[in-house]
Amino acid sequence: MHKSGMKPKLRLGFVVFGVLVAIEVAEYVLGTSIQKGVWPFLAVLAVIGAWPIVNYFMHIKQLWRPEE
Amino acid sequence: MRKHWIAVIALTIVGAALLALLFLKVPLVPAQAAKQAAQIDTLLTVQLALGGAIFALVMVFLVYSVIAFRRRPGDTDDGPPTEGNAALETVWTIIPLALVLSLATYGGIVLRDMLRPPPGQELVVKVNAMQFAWLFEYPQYGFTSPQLRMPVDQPVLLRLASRDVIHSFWVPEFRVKMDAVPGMEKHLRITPTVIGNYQVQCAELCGLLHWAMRAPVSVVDGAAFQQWIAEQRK
Amino acid sequence: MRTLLSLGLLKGVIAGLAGTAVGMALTMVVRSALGYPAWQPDQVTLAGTLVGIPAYLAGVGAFSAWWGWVLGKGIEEPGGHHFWGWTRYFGADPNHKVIGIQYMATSLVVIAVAGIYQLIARLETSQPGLQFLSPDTYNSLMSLHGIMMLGAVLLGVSGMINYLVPLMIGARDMAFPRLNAFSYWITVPAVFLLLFALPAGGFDTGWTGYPPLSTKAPLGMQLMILAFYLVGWSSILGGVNFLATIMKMRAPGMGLFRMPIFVWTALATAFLQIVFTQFVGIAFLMVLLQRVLGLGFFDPAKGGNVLLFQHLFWLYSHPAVYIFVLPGLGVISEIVPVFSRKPLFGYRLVALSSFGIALQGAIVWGHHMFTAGIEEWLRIPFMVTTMLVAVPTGVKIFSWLATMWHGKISLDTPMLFALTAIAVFLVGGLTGIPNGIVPTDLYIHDTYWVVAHFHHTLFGGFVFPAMAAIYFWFPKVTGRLLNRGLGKLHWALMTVGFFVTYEPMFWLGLNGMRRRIADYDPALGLGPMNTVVSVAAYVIALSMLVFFVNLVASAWRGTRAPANPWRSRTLEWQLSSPPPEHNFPTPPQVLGSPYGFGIPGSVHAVVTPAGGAGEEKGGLGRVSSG
Amino acid sequence: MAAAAKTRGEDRVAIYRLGLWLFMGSESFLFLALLFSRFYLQGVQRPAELNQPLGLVISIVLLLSSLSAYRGETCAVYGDQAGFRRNILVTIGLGFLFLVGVGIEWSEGFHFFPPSTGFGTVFFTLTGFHAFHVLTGVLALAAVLVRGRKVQYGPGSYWAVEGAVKYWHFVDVAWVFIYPTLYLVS
Repeated sequence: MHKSGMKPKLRLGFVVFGVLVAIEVAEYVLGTSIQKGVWPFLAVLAVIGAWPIVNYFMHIKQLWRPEE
Repeated sequence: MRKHWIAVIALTIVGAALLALLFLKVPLVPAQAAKQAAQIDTLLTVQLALGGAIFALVMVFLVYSVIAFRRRPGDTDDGPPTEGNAALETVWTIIPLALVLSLATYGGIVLRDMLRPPPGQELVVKVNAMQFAWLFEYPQYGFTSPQLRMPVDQPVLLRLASRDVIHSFWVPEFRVKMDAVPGMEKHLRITPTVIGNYQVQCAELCGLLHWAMRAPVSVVDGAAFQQWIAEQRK
Repeated sequence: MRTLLSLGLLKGVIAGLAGTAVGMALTMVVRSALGYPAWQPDQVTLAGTLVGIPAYLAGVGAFSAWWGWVLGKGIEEPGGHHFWGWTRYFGADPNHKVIGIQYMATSLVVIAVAGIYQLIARLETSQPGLQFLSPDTYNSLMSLHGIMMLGAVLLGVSGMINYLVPLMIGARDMAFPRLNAFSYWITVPAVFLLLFALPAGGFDTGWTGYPPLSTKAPLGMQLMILAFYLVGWSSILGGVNFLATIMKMRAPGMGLFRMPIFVWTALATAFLQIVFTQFVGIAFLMVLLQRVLGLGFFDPAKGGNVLLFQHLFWLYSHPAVYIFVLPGLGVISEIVPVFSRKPLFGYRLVALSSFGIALQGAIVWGHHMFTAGIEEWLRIPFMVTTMLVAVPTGVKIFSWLATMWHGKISLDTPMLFALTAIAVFLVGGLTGIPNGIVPTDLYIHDTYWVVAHFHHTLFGGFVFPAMAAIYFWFPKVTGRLLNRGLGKLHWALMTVGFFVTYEPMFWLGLNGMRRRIADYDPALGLGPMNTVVSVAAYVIALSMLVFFVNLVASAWRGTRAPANPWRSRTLEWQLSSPPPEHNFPTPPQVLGSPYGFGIPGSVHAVVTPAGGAGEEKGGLGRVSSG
Repeated sequence: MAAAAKTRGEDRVAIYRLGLWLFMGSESFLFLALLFSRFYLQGVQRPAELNQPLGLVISIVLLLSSLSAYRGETCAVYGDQAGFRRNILVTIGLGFLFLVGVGIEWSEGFHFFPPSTGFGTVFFTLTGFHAFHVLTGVLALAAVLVRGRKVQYGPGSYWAVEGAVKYWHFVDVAWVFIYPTLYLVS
């Protein structure tokens, strides 16, 4: 493995982080501004927020594609 | 090899019949004293008969195989290599499924009957359970009694509450039971049908003297009940 | 003396006691410094345990390899030390066969203690009236009997899976050998805590520990909760280990549908352990937090709800029944084909039925709460899902019958126990129907009917199969045969004792005998039948005594066992008895079904015989002398 | 051990990975049980006294720590020891920062919704369990950091880092669900 492969991976980390923060802030705005019936939206957002972590940070695909 | 099948089927029928006879003749349950008890006993009998038949089937197969297909001394060969039979396996998947689903349907119908509020006025009794005693409050008449007294053939709604831990209201002759849960009110419907004296016992372990948490229950005729009410309200 | 001091167990107990003392002292100092009275039993013992258990684990040596790993030292290969004394069984040894025996031995000890508790309590109920036990002693004995037996069953299940699964799939060891040792050794303090629970005041809640009663029970409750937590922890880690082992360590050619059924049931068991144990852990932890810190989970005055506990508790404890019985059903599936000399009938369906049971078990917990006041409409779906379990269990039972049909059946002791297990489990299943149908459950819930029902499922699903398993695999484990006559005596006594103990209980339950009562009204007329039950319970105890005598005597002086005394086909029997330290020197090649009896040319696996000159015998730690 | 594994064709790292995922899967049921309890006991009620800005800040701190953990792992994969060490140290620091944030919230919580009230019971238990997991994650990261002083991580030998970092991400995922459940539903 050559070190040149490292740079794009590090950059990917920033992108994922940016998406996560955006989702979290969206949740915050929703949760603090709407008083009623907001929980279904929050549930959907939480799942959408968990997915990038599981996929890009935790590499769940390695379980069935070990070569990655 | 048809003789094995004939023998087994005959023995199963005999065994199932004997078990059914046993369940019918031996006094399995205490006296019935409520409308709900009759329905439950019928349901239980159906389940026992069915269970008995299945038990007979399996045990006859098992014991018969052990006797008829025992290994003779010195025989070290293996048996016939039957690995399965798709049709047979499907049958013994489908038939139990059908049986239990019809039992569940039957049970659901009985349950619906038991839960349905009866026509006409119900006698309401608020049952207060506490470690280790029962108190029965009659809100329609405004008094509280340490014993439960009900007129015969009158639908009763018990409103169960607990002051401390979980208790459970059970009179074996009425069959049904329901927990008294702290912080909630639970309902139980009983229509006593036989005049007599019974006992309510706590059925949910509630601590040190759980076993002794009993209270008298009596079912009386309407006139005697009115008289008792009058006495209590004095 | 030096050998004794080198025992991990002894070092662990000393370190654990010291740690407990330190933890308790520290809490008392802090409490008095904050101006509270120094002694508050719940908080002080909790802190003592929290310090004591890590200290004990360090003393046993469960951490040393991991600590060395953190420091970057090379670690000894699991089981690499060739050391064969009996002391091996009293320390943190990573070999799965050692751990399997450790689990099983612990399980038998706990079963004996818990059995004695109930024998005492049973004497009390053999006649109406309070004879010689105070109600609180009765409640404690009865409650401890329940929880200790369930702990023992969990240990026994782990023991069987640990010993057998790596051998059956042709693996060298478990996937995580050191984690495996850790999982075993955290159960030992649980056993000690349970033993201390009685002197610490016991508890009067039954094994279910329903709040709010359990939030007010004596200190014994707290020790029971901690013990349960440790066993649960062990169970989760064990489940992770079993699943990883079965998924990743199978020998070449061992496809999923070439695994022995016992491995299938172990897989389903591991799945249940991993998914559901957390729920009961958190339920008991909530009770603990309410006891120690005054949180309000189950206090309606503080916004709590007592039914929360029952939901979480049964969400585990119903599937837990399948954790207890599935491996037992797997054992029956192993034994019946061998002693019928026929392939297991409908192998695929039997294999999948274990998963059917496991998945179905996840959605039925509400049937324990029909009378507890869950929403009334919820009872109907729970009734239907409960009924469905009849299908996969029926598949298993009918397959065993079809396997025996036209077989060549020999009634050796393992087969006798397996057949009794089928009968007992069948009665357990059939008498569960009235429990699952709501109206009849309203009648029999919390009576002796339920007691009889679940003792049928546990005896039929665990005890009788476990006995069958011990009689079956004892020659493999120790290299010696169990005494056949004593074995049959054990079987006869236990079978008769069992049926005479538990069949009358159904009648007792229907006639007004509630469970968990120290005394009952003589007017109910239940005295004579209760006497019968008590006497028969002692017959079961007697049979266990015969069994223990047989175990010890045969391990010491039994006839030497050949490698494959039952002419079985699964992998473990292709090795020497006892198996070598590392099981298979080279991985076996799996070519076909494990149950191909009578099929011309059918081969399960090709095993390269063990027996390099340096290979030593494993098993009970005796250096082979002949 | 490695040699024995090789002759048997075992992929040890694949086994470790599966084991860790199974463990995390099991732990997720613990959090699921706690989340269920929150709704069972309290519905979707929340007190007005929750410190909303603080909640958002500690959430972002935890996300940031996941980023640095990811960077640390990537560096270890490519054998960049210095980058690995720096990023893991940052992660540990952020982990502590998160714990400090929870501590502040706790001290306010003791005032407004103490643990003996309905919401307090749920709040302190959930955050407490999560904080405990953060603490164990910090310990795991510290362990691989200490081990890194003796052992060179690099291509093919980075499982230790991968495992600890995975666990750290798992703790983060748990918070992604806990945060809206405690702070935002209404």
